[in-house]
Amino acid sequence: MIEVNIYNAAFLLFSMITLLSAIGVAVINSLMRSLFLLIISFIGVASLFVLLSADFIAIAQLLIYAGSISILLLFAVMLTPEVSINNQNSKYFLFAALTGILFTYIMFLFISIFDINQLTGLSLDKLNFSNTIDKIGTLLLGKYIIAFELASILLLFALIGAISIVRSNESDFNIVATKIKGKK
Amino acid sequence: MATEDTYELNIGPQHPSTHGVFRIKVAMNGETIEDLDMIVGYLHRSMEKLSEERTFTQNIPFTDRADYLAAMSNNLGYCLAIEKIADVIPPQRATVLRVIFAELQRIASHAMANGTLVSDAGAWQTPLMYMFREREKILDLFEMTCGARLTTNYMRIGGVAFEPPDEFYAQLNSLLGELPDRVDEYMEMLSENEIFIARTKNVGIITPEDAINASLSGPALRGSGVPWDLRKAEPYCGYEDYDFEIPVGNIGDSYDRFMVRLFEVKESVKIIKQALNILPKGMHKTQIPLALRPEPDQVYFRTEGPRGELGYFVITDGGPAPYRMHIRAPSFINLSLLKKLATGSSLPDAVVTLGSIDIVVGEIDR
Amino acid sequence: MIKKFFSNTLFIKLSIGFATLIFLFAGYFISKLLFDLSVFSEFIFNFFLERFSYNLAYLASSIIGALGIISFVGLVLLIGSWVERRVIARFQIRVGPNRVGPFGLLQPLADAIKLMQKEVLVPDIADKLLFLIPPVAIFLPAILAWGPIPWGPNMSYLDINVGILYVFAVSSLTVPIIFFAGWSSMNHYALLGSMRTVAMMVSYEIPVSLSLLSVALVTGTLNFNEIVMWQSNNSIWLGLFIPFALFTFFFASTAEINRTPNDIAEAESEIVAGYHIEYSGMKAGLFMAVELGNAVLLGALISSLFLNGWFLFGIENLVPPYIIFITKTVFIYLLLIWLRATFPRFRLDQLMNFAWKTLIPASIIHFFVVAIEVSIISNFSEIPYLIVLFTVINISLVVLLAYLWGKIFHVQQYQPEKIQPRFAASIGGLEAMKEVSSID
Amino acid sequence: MIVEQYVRVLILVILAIAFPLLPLAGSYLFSKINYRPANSNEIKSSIYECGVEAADITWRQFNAKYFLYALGFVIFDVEVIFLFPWAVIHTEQAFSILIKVAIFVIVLAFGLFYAWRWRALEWQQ
Repeated sequence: MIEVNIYNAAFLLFSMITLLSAIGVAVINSLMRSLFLLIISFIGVASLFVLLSADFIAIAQLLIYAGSISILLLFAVMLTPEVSINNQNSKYFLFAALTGILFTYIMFLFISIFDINQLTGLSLDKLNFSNTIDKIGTLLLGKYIIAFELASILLLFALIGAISIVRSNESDFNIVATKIKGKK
Repeated sequence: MATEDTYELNIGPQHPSTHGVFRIKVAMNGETIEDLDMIVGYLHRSMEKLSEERTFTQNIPFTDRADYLAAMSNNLGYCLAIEKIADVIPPQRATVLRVIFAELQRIASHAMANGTLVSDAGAWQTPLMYMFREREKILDLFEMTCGARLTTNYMRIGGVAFEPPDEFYAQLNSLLGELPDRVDEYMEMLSENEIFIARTKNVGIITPEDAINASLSGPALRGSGVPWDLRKAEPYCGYEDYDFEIPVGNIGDSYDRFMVRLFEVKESVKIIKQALNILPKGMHKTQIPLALRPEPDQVYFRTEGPRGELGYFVITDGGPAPYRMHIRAPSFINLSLLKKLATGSSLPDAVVTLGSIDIVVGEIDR
Repeated sequence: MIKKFFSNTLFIKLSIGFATLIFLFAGYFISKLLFDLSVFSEFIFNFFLERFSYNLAYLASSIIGALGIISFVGLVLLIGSWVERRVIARFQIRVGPNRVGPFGLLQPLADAIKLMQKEVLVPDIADKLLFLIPPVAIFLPAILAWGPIPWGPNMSYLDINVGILYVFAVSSLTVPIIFFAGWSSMNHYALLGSMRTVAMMVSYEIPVSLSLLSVALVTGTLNFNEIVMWQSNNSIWLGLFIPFALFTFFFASTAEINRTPNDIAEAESEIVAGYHIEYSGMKAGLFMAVELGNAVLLGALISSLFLNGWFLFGIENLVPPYIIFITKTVFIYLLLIWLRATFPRFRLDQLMNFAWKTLIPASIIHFFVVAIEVSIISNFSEIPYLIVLFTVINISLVVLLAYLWGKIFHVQQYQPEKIQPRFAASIGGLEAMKEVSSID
Repeated sequence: MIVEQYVRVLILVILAIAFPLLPLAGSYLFSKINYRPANSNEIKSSIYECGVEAADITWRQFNAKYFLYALGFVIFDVEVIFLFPWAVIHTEQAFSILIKVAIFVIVLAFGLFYAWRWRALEWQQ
């Protein structure tokens, strides 16, 4: 049974914000609006991290997802000529919905193993994390140094890949003209 | 005009950097201007046609309003044209006074042009305000002489309208004393300012051949390195007696045009100082008949206005009004090169180029 | 006689002097009384703790603190716009607003009322929902970033260990908000403005983060309080120890907050007003207000990160520390106004090139240098004055590099001895030109 | 207690949203007391394009160039997030840790160099 306390209430609030805006991202026609909701959903995830006392991860979530990935998506949306304002539902909608439901079911299976009170950070908070960033730093440069170095190579490949794609397809990206009337 | 890749954008008529109601329709690709169309006529007042209905004297106020930033120079050009066609010879004192006022007007106009150019480059109006400080003093001098600051209506056919008051000379001398220092101040503030150089250097380059082919004149032509100034080439008002030099630019970019204007201010100060020394006593105006009726003839008289060759083409049919009057407006002709300059450049560069050409819409549309 | 005495200017001067003295005394006593503003929240906290639970007491004291921050920001917005207009007017040989209230002090209030009166126009083709959110949402980063800033010994609202990153993350939310403001207007100029903003802010966030990384490297913490205490303990200002980080942070932040010389997002001579061109009335006012608030926020950040916060050579024991902190903040703000009154603006491509080709590589090299220095300092801590030595080295290096950079690039690109116009020897168009010049 | 501090952030969020809503509410009240005109018409509610009718529909497409810049930004942002934990613990560590970080950064600096080399950093308007 869910304990009635302020942590659980906050957890419910933030998870509702996250989930509702995430659903909005999927169903809303205007790509820009769904992008806006996506940012809100990222912020909701960040606040869920905060509830887990993982403030560094929360900040990283905010910075990388809400601050940078969303910019990347903004430009990606701006590259699509016509759909940005009136995005028709895809014919794969049913398939996507089924996948989503399946994934949700799997998630529930996992979650049911845990006690929900443990997920809300109450138990973690009792451990009294005072400083997460030191531990992360020590681990990242000690035990997980390989992952740390591999991350840089991954990022390098992403950059090089993007450069080569843009360079080879530079003309293809530019040709799509935009001739849609406004809503007027 | 707009193709597949581009979109159409109106810059003007109500835009902060078109210097008046002037419209540029551009086809942009991102921030690059691919093509542009200049649309003028928003300030058209049918000046040339109206002047066929007024007497020669009554037409002088029209010329104030053509180039409203350089009313004195326009007055001068018109009066000289009419004097040539009607064989009126102004007294020597009037000629020297005309030189003084025309050069003052040149300083005021250049201050305005350079100030707005820096504003176009993005300065938060401070250089403009500094340059307005000098312009204000000059306009004060105009006001105490003829009562008006902007539309002076000061020159007359056969002289000038009023004798400057006594305190005029004292104020003028103090202004002349401080102007070279001010110009040096601007040079310190702007022409060695890294950001200003980055914004204007190599922007809007006019080659000398282009400048001549497009019939440019004034600082826009001299900025390209072509030494051509009507005050030297076809002297009028006794300019051949004055000792001054013609600054020319190096490569014809916006920076050169800016610098040419600054240097011209210094040269104008030199001219005014010499004019004050040789200012003779005597009448400031000759008597001319109330209704001047020149013989049927035609004349084209050109003077060096602040923006370039300011020409008045007048045809008379023996009546009291011109049969046809045409103003060769330097802004209009200088503007014609904008399309070539701005095409392919970015929007900020086009704005700086337009600012450096220094147009006045009143003169373009007339 | 009495009437004459009262109309005497000496009397007026005397009374002004007397009033000033009284004001100073009163100010001294009030400052003694209000030396530490955290007594308020402590009082509220204890008051609630006695009567109710801890949680409620904590909540109440937090709300008091938050209200303090909000009211400070509100005050800054009101006074700041007056200060900015007056100071810029002084730079421009004008008077500035002086009609409403004494010295025009009530001008911002009058402006606010005027803006409220104005009709709110929403373009027909705008995306109305996204159009309405940005003016409100843009306040979130501007106000949230004030949270962890330390005002005094006990006066910091948020005492979190990721302080710097928190400010950085929160302020990065500005970018999408500005983009939505521009995009939803469905205006070419607005879209150009928001494109420029996003491209520029995105590029300049990297130098900002790299300079903050240097700060974290030196101090070994991300907590604002500890950073200020580190500077005080080592009796060195970070701005002196790592001047390049200070410069990078300052310059890149001017790009982040759209201040001259990097205010290309709303370059009025090019794209009229940029991303907020379609906003009218109070909504436009909110955008302007947030810009001003960001400028003051930058001052607060610089003064706590690089200028030792509320410490000032022991004066913090005499004057309330928050007064010292605010003074430093205002100093930086005045510096920003000075910049705004002086410089033209860069072009977008110049700014982008500067960010990616100069600032980012230089910042990467810089933080390596700082890391080596910090390693040396921490490994040879028995050597005294090592930190002073490195301060001198860093400052001289930055000065040397700036000199060399200016010397090399300036001469190569602009050639100052050749840029001045020549004087023509003869008049006669192209032919004469070919005679007198090297161009042909 | 970490969460406790972020309750304060939440309070600040609420106040930060309320703060700009106050003048907007004032603006709304002015419309309610019939003090100001509220008769919008087609010309008023058209977009501003220097006083003439908009020449073209709003451009809704960016150059792919922008995407590259955004990607570079994301990559360096992630890099910085990785580096901050290191920066915090750096003073307590020996020189050896510097080499580990140096490898990380040099790999990414190579990315920057590569982008420079292939003129991906040339900003074309």
